[in-house]
Amino acid sequence: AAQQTLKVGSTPTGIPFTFLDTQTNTIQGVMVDLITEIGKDAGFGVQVEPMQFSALIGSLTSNRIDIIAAAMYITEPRKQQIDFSAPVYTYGDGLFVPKSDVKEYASLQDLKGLTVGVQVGTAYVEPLQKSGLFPEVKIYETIPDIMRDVNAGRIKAGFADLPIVAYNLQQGRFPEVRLVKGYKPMVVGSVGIGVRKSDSELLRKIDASLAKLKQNGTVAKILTKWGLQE
Amino acid sequence: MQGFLKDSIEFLPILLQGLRLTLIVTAGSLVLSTALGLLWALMRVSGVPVLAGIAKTFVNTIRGIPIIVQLFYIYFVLPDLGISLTAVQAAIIGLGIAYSAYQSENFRAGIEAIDRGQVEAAQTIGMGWGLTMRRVILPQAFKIVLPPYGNIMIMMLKDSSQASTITVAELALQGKLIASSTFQNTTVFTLVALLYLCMSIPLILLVGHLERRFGRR
Amino acid sequence: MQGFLKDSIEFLPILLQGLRLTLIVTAGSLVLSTALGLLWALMRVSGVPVLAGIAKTFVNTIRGIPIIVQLFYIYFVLPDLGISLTAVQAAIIGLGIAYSAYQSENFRAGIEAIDRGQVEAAQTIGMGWGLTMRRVILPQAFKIVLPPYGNIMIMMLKDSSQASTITVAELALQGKLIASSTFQNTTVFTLVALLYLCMSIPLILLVGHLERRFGRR
Amino acid sequence: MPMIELDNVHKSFGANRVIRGITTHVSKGEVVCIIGPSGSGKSTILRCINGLEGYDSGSIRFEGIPVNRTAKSITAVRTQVSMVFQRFNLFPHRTALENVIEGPVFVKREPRADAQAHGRLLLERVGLADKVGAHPHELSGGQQQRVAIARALAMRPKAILFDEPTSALDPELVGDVLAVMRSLADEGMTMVVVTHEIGFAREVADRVLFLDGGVIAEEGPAAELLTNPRNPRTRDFLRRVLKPL
Amino acid sequence: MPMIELDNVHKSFGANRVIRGITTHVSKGEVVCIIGPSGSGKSTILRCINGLEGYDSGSIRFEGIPVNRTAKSITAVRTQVSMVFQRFNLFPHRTALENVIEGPVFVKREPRADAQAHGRLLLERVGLADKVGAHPHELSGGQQQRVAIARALAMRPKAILFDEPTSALDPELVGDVLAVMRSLADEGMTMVVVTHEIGFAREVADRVLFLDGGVIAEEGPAAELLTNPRNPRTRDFLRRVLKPL
Ligand SMILES: Nc1ncnc2c1ncn2[C@@H]1O[C@H](COP(=O)(O)OP(=O)(O)OP(=O)(O)O)[C@@H](O)[C@H]1O
Ligand SMILES: Nc1ncnc2c1ncn2[C@@H]1O[C@H](COP(=O)(O)OP(=O)(O)OP(=O)(O)O)[C@@H](O)[C@H]1O
Ligand SMILES: [Mg+2]
Ligand SMILES: [Mg+2]
Repeated sequence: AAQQTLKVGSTPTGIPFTFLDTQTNTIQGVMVDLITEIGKDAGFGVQVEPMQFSALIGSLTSNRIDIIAAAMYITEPRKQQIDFSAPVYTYGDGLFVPKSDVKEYASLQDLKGLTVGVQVGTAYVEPLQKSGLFPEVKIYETIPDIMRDVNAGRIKAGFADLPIVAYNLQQGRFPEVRLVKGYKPMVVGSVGIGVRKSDSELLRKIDASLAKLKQNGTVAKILTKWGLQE
Repeated sequence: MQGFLKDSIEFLPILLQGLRLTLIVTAGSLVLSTALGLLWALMRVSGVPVLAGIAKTFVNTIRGIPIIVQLFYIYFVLPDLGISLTAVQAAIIGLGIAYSAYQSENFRAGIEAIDRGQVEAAQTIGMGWGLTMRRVILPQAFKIVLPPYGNIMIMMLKDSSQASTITVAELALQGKLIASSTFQNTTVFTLVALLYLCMSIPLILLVGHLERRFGRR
Repeated sequence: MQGFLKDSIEFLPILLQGLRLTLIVTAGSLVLSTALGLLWALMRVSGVPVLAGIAKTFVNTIRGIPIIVQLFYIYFVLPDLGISLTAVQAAIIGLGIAYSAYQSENFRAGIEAIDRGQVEAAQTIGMGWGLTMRRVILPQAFKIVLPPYGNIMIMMLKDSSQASTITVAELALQGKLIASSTFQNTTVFTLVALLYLCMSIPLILLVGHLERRFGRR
Repeated sequence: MPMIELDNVHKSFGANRVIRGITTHVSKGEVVCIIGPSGSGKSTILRCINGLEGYDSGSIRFEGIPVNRTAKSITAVRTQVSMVFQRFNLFPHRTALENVIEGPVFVKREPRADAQAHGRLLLERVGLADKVGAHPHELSGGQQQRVAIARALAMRPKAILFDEPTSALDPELVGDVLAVMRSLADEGMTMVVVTHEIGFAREVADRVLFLDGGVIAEEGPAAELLTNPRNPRTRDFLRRVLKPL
Repeated sequence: MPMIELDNVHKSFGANRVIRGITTHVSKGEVVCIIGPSGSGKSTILRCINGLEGYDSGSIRFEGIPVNRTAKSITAVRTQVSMVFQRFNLFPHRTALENVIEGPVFVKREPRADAQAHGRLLLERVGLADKVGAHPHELSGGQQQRVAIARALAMRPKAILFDEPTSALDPELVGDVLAVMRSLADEGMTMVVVTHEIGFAREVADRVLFLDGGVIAEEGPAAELLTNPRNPRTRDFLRRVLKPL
């Protein structure tokens, strides 16, 4: 029988999770490798479709895609809309500041009174706004926009997904920005693969395959390939 | 500069893919908005109060809601009512409806600019409303309507970028994808701006030509 | 429905915060675009080829580039050249410049609609170019220009939502924030649409009034 | 039976009572000229006759059919009563011949070839055989007005209404148009002509109406009314128009 | 020295040679009427005199000053040579009085009160004392044209150019405007009048020019040229205008 091909919605939040490889013009990254391996194991092919983060859940619930494989945290409100697989990878927010600022911030309290920036759609917006520590929390569309403004001095610090920030700074982009090593994330979450609530059969298959791949080291191999540790 | 060129060569093929969809969405919604706009305009000038009222209400409502919100409804909310469209279909319909309001105002202005004497001359040779429109008013309104029509085309071309919010992988979305993957925002946005400009320039020249040709008397 | 109401009560205060910035950005860019647009229009009709050429090139370039890209440049790229603006400043300047192109075309159309005889009458009583504009042409063009000016206001109101891309926390951005944290997309977008509609309706009524008042003769 | 009958016609624009009870009739073959000061309602009464305006009370009949601009019968009236306007109102996007055949082809559904043959004949008759393919903007005012007359004739009307057909013309072009109108009158066309050309009225009209303030202030045979007006207002009006200085 | 001198003036619009060598002069206090068929260049030559159009060759002088529309001196010429247009060209957004004082106050910088007093006087003189506060759309054509004449007079000009000042008027309103013009002539105003009112030319003009094809085809004292034209084209033109039918 012809292998079933499922549509996978993803969003290029950035290297290493998912991104557009401009050399090959394909979506690459941890989540793509992972869903491809899962598909191999569970017996379905995948076709990755890029879209804006904010369109992912709507596209899934309106049957335009079958799977979300993106750097999407498993959260309560999201779980009311869709189902998630077991956690794939766990991480939190990273804090970055201009290189000229050598202070070692450990928590939000140390940043009190500064203007900070954060990416729209991430889980970090609400805690920052609710903390009441900052005169202004600026909301950005993309991480590079935040880094530009840290560079330009419009904001004193930025928050974004740690692995993405780490990877990009490691690659030598934005040399004037540094990651604060000692900072403890305010939110730690796990990303998972999302499916429609009505698709419990698919979810079962994905979870089974995911467990198997964790067991046999495939997951670890993928993570290492993209410079992440378990 | 060196880097800009290298990056451009790498990014352009991806952006050009998006350009194809930009053109499809623009062309599709242009056709739809023209047809719908003409319908509203004819209803407005029909002299039938009910029709005029419906058209007016519709046009005003549409004009008051940002396109992005209209697109969202058509793509994400209509499926709840059992109408599920592809992203490109939804973009064409959404932009088409949104712009039909502008088209309608443009057509109406063109129709109303025709001298009353033309209608009267048509009536005295026994023409009814339909014949008067078809043979006398619309052919003349055409010339008046053309220059602003060109401007609407330019606006649509640019506003097609809003289709990116409902997953249409057109130029702007491709640009965003590259930007967030490579962090080369400046390069990407410059390229995107240049590509839009390249598509607009023929249109702008066309409008200028039309204005010289028809605008003055 | 019950849920919608409950959510609305929760979301509205947050959205209203954004509405304040929407109004500030719209008003600011309206003033700027009007001033600049008038400048371009006067350059276009000045009869001095160099001035007319500069204004034309500027207007056409601006018209060809999506607003979102212009905003990006002004906010994110200008600091590289040592000009660092706040987000609201950048939004007002970006939208103001982008819309000055539309304003200019509108003003020019209004000026050119005034009968040549008016200019000649002014000349025969010895008026120079400036006096003719100020005392004879502009006061008359004003009435012609008003109805389309109202339409531009409505468009600006909606396009101020694009300021969200450069961190201005206006209505559309507040909407996105709520939507991405609560996933009540339908409710949020409906509220956002209604709020825009509420702001547009007085403008639409105003335009209708102006058209009745000045549009016809 | 008279061809056109007006019986106590009234018409207001808002509070402005423009026609205040006009009763008259026009027989087949008759040429009636209407004169009167600006605003006296001359155009309005003409426009009521072929239903371009409605009227408030009284009745207007054409060959016994009531003229009612909202009834279906209005098309029949309009194809039989043509109108020529002060400002010509030619269709600017069509040539002279196309202007002339527009009604026959699209309203009366005559075969195009027949309509064209007839149209050429009519253009020749108004002295424009060589302007068949010209667009209105390529024609002088006098030529445009003659095309407009040909367009009216193409409907093979039983009567033609003229609303100041020469007022918008350069003085030296007036003669050509008046000559065409006179030849129509000579051939027995029923005509109602609003005009300030007193000379034309005197020579061509069977009857003249002097309108003032929406009523017929004086009415009579052309020679008599124009030479010896009885009403002082008619006299004053004629003096002003004939001897402006 | 004549007030206005034209010496071999030529003017083309593109390939259309509209004025082909016109030489004449107008003395202080003289009234010159220009007649001629449509398109003969009557308006163009008038517009050249106060610099609304440029000319290609030859010279035009006003009191010895060359008329050059691109030179600064043109303002001085224009404040001394007023013009009255066929279509009135009143400023529609201003009242009659405001139209009249616009030039004195904003160009000549007279105190507003003085200009107003003078303006009222002028409006009274053209018979519109009761229309001081009316806007142009509230006035009849004849009244508008009289306001336009008052506006021209308000500049205290040395000469006034009239371009068919009564052609756009209803026939019964022509007389009032001509009467005002005659009274100006009687008081010694220098006037150049393009007109089709042959009666006015005959009674008021000192001299008449017949323009045809951009040249002066005939020129002479009014009584003589209008009664016994020597040029057959003048004769033909006069016949068409005076006896249209
Ligand atoms: N469509 C209209 N709406 C309102 N008032 C009108 C309309 N048409 C004409 N009138 C008014 O009706 C009156 C008579 O107008 P009408 O055009 O019949 O006069 P007229 O005798 O033809 O004058 P003229 O010689 O200036 O053409 C005028 O006071 C005019 O203002
Ligand atoms: N601005 C212009 N551009 C091009 N051609 C023009 C312009 N003004 C006038 N003409 C042409 O110049 C010629 C003479 O025009 P002008 O207006 O001087 O004639 P006129 O004698 O005043 O005629 P009329 O009695 O119709 O007013 C005409 O052929 C006209 O088409
Ligand atoms: Mg009339
Ligand atoms: Mg002229």
